[in-house]
Amino acid sequence: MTVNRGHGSGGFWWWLMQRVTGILLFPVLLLHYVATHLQTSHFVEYDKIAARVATPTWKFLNIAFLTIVLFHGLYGLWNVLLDYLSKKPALRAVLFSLIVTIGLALYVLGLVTIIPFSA
Amino acid sequence: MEHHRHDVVVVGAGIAGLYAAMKAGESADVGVLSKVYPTRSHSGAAQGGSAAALGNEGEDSWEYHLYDTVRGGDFLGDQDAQELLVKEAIPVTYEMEHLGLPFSRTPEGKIAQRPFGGHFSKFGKGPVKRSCYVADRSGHAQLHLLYEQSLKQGVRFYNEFLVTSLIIEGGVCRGLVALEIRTGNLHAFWARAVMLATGGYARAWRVTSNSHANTGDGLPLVAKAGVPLEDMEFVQFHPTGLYPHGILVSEAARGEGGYLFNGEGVRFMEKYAASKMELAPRDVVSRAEQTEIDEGRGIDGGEYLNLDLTHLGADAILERLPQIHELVVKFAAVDCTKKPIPIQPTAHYSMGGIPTDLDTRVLLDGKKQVVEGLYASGECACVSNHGANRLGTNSTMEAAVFGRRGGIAMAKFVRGAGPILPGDERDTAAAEEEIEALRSRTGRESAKVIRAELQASMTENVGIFRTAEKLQKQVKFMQTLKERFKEVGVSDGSRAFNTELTELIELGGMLDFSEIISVSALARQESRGAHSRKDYPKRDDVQWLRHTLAFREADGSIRLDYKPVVINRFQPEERKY
Amino acid sequence: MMYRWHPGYIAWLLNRVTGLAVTLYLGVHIWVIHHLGQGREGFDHVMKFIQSPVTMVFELLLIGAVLYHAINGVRIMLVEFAGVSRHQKAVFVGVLGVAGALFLAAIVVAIPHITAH
Amino acid sequence: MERQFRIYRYNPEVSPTPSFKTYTVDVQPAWTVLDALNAIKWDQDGSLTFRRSCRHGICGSCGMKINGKNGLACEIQVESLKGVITVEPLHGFRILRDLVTDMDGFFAHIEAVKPWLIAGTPPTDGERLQSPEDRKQLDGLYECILCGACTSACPSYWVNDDFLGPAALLKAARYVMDTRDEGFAERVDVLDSRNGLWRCHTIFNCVEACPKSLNPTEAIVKLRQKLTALKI
Ligand SMILES: Cc1cc2nc3c(=O)[nH]c(=O)nc-3n(C[C@H](O)[C@H](O)[C@H](O)COP(=O)(O)OP(=O)(O)OC[C@H]3O[C@@H](n4cnc5c(N)ncnc54)[C@H](O)[C@@H]3O)c2cc1C
Ligand code: HEM
Ligand code: SF4
Ligand code: F3S
Ligand code: FES
Repeated sequence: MTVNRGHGSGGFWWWLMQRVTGILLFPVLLLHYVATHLQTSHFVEYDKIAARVATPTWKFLNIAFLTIVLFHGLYGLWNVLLDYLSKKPALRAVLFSLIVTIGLALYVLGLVTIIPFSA
Repeated sequence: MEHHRHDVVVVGAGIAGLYAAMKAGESADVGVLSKVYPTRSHSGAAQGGSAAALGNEGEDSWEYHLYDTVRGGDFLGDQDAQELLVKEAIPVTYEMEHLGLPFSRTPEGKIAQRPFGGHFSKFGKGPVKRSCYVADRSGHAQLHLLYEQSLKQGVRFYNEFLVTSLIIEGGVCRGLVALEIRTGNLHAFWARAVMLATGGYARAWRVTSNSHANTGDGLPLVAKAGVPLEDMEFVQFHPTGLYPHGILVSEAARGEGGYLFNGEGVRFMEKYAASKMELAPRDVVSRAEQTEIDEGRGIDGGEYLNLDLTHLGADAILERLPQIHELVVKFAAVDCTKKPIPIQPTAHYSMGGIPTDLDTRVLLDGKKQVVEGLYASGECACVSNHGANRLGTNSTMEAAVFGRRGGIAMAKFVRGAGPILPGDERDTAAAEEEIEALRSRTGRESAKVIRAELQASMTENVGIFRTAEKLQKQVKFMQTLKERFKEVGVSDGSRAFNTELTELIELGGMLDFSEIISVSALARQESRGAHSRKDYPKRDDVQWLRHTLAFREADGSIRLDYKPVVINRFQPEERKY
Repeated sequence: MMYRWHPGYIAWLLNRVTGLAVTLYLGVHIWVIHHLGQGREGFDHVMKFIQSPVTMVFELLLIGAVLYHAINGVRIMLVEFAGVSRHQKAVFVGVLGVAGALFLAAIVVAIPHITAH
Repeated sequence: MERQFRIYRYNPEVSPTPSFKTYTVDVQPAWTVLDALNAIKWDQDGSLTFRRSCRHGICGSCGMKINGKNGLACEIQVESLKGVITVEPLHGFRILRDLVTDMDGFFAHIEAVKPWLIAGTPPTDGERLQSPEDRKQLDGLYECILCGACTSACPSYWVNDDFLGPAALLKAARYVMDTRDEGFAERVDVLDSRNGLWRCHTIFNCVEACPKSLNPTEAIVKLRQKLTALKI
């Protein structure tokens, strides 16, 4: 009986990064919520957030947030899929590319929103 | 039929079989067949440990160990084999430690040792700690270790294969036929060396400490080939079977200081073995118990006595006897830190078996002539380490020492022997026919009823105390049972996992060797070790200081022969504890 | 397939569901916020569309999900690094307690936002 | 006392679909579920198939699902169960017949973690020393009887039987935590692989299921900590 060990794919660093990003998400998420939802009145409107988002500090924070949360969420998704894909290497490859593509697309979308933004 | 070839084929994956496989596997191609997954073998139930005179906890030497073994066996053991056992026990224990056995440890980090019944220092004079243990899961730990080591050696396992016959032609063992339980198909195995390590047979009794698998399958296989069975009348009854299941409460409970009480609240061992008390050898304690029970001094006049540990304190019990504690809670709903454990004697160990020489080669005439390529070790074999009564912790050690010796001997033998003689369907036709005939039986007798009657009658007539009258009755009754066995039908028509069929094969074997046990016991007109005749209460060294050899003749009858005991160190003396 | 309901299993199921739900939201969220780049008009148009009481309630649930997932994430790490695996059931009760309390607080904060619509 | 047993029956030679069959058994005091199964097999239905050997909870043969909980049939007192007693094979493994499952994959996974001591040359004149405290590290690990109850209960294993599973990982810990062992680096390859440690999501079903009260999750977590220490 041979054992499918899924050689060469490691997993340690990914697992660790999932923990690290999870911890980092704590302050970042808190800041994000407080700033967007508690500091503003009832409606989220362009005027209320645009001024803040345009500052360099917030640009940096938002990029960090984007990076961390995308990694954490999409790696989480991939980790869920891995549970089901041990015997389907082809599908695994396809889905991996798909997740990476979606991740990159969302990352770029986020970056082009954040970086050039001026109020 | 599928055919397989290996240099060495081992039947049985207990401590004996696996030690042999692991050792032979160092240089030979080895296959192991077992009717249960290796780690399900009965060796895993051994709790108390294995004896070796390491002297880690007080003075000890192999000479003391030898003396105890000789005397414990009531001088019927072959002293050359016994000497090998006690000497090699020491390096074998270290070898198991080196392989990774998780021994319990002394404060200095050495292998911990505990006292056990029948083991003493200074030639029977002082106490000793000799049993090397892994808490009270010693056999479990050894069994898993040896299985894992065999995997490491690349041994090939055939799990859930039931061996149904050996192929022996012209005094040479060429291979065997086995039923693959999972599919119901028969397989032929061809080898240069075959080892039987099929374990004990106490399942032939009603109250037993043995697993369901301990049906002594190896014995009828060799008896059929004309090999005698040695000293079969010597069956050990362990003093502390949990009432009413018979499940074993390890002797470690007494080794750690447990007391036995009768229904009158008396530590009755005072009467039977005043100096060693609860730590006298098993035959002595079991007889004492049975006498107490027979004379109406059981607890509430019943069939059991009390084993009391409470004075040891809860901490010590939980630390050193955790499994016993758990077992007693689960099977008797008793918390042994607070209340005594109800116990009774239970059929436990078979001293006799397949006669072998010191290299575990099976002896065709029981004396000198070997069956080429056939080996046996562990509880199914009889190099006569235990004589008339085995000391606790000597049997797992025997399985290890002689399994190991056998493994080494086989590896050496196959290097020198010619090629594996390939066989074909002609060689296996008889074996196949036999199984197919069993499979398609339609009789109306019930296997369960026959098994139950066998177990009840063996307990009644071939139990702790025996008489000519009872034994004669049993010999007769065996004929009836064997006749009725022919009328047992198989209701399950499926091939895969037909356990009705496998149980039937096992039952046939049990009837076979039970008859041999009864005949051997009837003939031996003396009391020695575990064989206790009410009509011959004394040991008789003039007549009976010799081994029984029981041959199954071609016509089905049993012929008895005898051979002398090897006595080269300790002359027989009175056995008192 | 199912084994038995018990804290560890429930914790994992909820963790997985909330994690995936929030990830799904994240994708949508990035796309929505991307409208910031289209200036006031585009952004407020989208926001109007999104900020109905129904979506607000939905967002509240989302906060609950994030809260559970985050606090349970701490539980997972306590199990993995602080050796609390023998007390995981108690820790799970703690997670529900803390997450529940924070969620209540979030609801209190959110109600005026929702009713304002 | 009469008790009813509702037992999972499956025999591909007879019918491709499994079914349940109910038997009434006159249960004697102190009987375990295994005693009742034996009684059914011997008195009512010789075709009922299950594994058993030691009959006192040490060999791991009789792992099955009894009233929805994994356990050893030979250890569970019938008296402790309520109502009709449902007996099923362990989930997650291929069922061969009735209560008998295919354990080959399970054992192959045990083998995959290199369950043997990997260490340098031992002393020639005696044992390696190991302090009682160091030896204690192995408590809760070496007792595993390989019954499969834990792996059978693991949701991660249900969807992926390539996952090593809690029993094999516990076995790995048995050697990794041994102070005499020097083979951790050799085992990293299999532990830190796609179907190794990372397929465990600390669900604790294994702990719930283990009839020997072992804690595979704790073992897994210890392996992760070891690996973390090694890598960082
Ligand atoms: C409850 C209990 C506690 C004990 N405690 C101790 C102790 O503390 N110390 C001590 O020294 N001794 C103890 N003993 C005795 C000791 O455990 C046994 O004598 C010893 O383990 C026997 O080992 P073995 O390898 O010969 O056989 P086993 O371990 O019984 O193995 C037999 C093997 O043969 C296989 N087999 C049998 N028939 C067939 C067949 N037809 N085809 C294929 N395979 C077959 C089985 O599958 C199994 O693998 C105890 C015994 C019992 C019952
Ligand atoms: C403080 C915040 C967070 C912490 C502490 C945290 C922690 C964790 C941890 C430890 C895991 C691993 C679970 C496991 O291995 O079983 C995990 C998984 C996951 N997380 Fe988070 N997380 C946080 C926020 C988020 C956010 C914001 C998202 C969504 C974008 C998210 C999405 C996921 C997903 C999809 C998984 C995989 C779920 C699974 O494997 O079952 N997490 N999280
Ligand atoms: S860890 Fe427990 S449940 Fe799992 S195989 Fe070992 S004894 Fe059985
Ligand atoms: S149930 Fe499975 S997921 Fe992990 S904690 Fe146990 S192995
Ligand atoms: S029969 Fe051995 S564990 Fe149940």
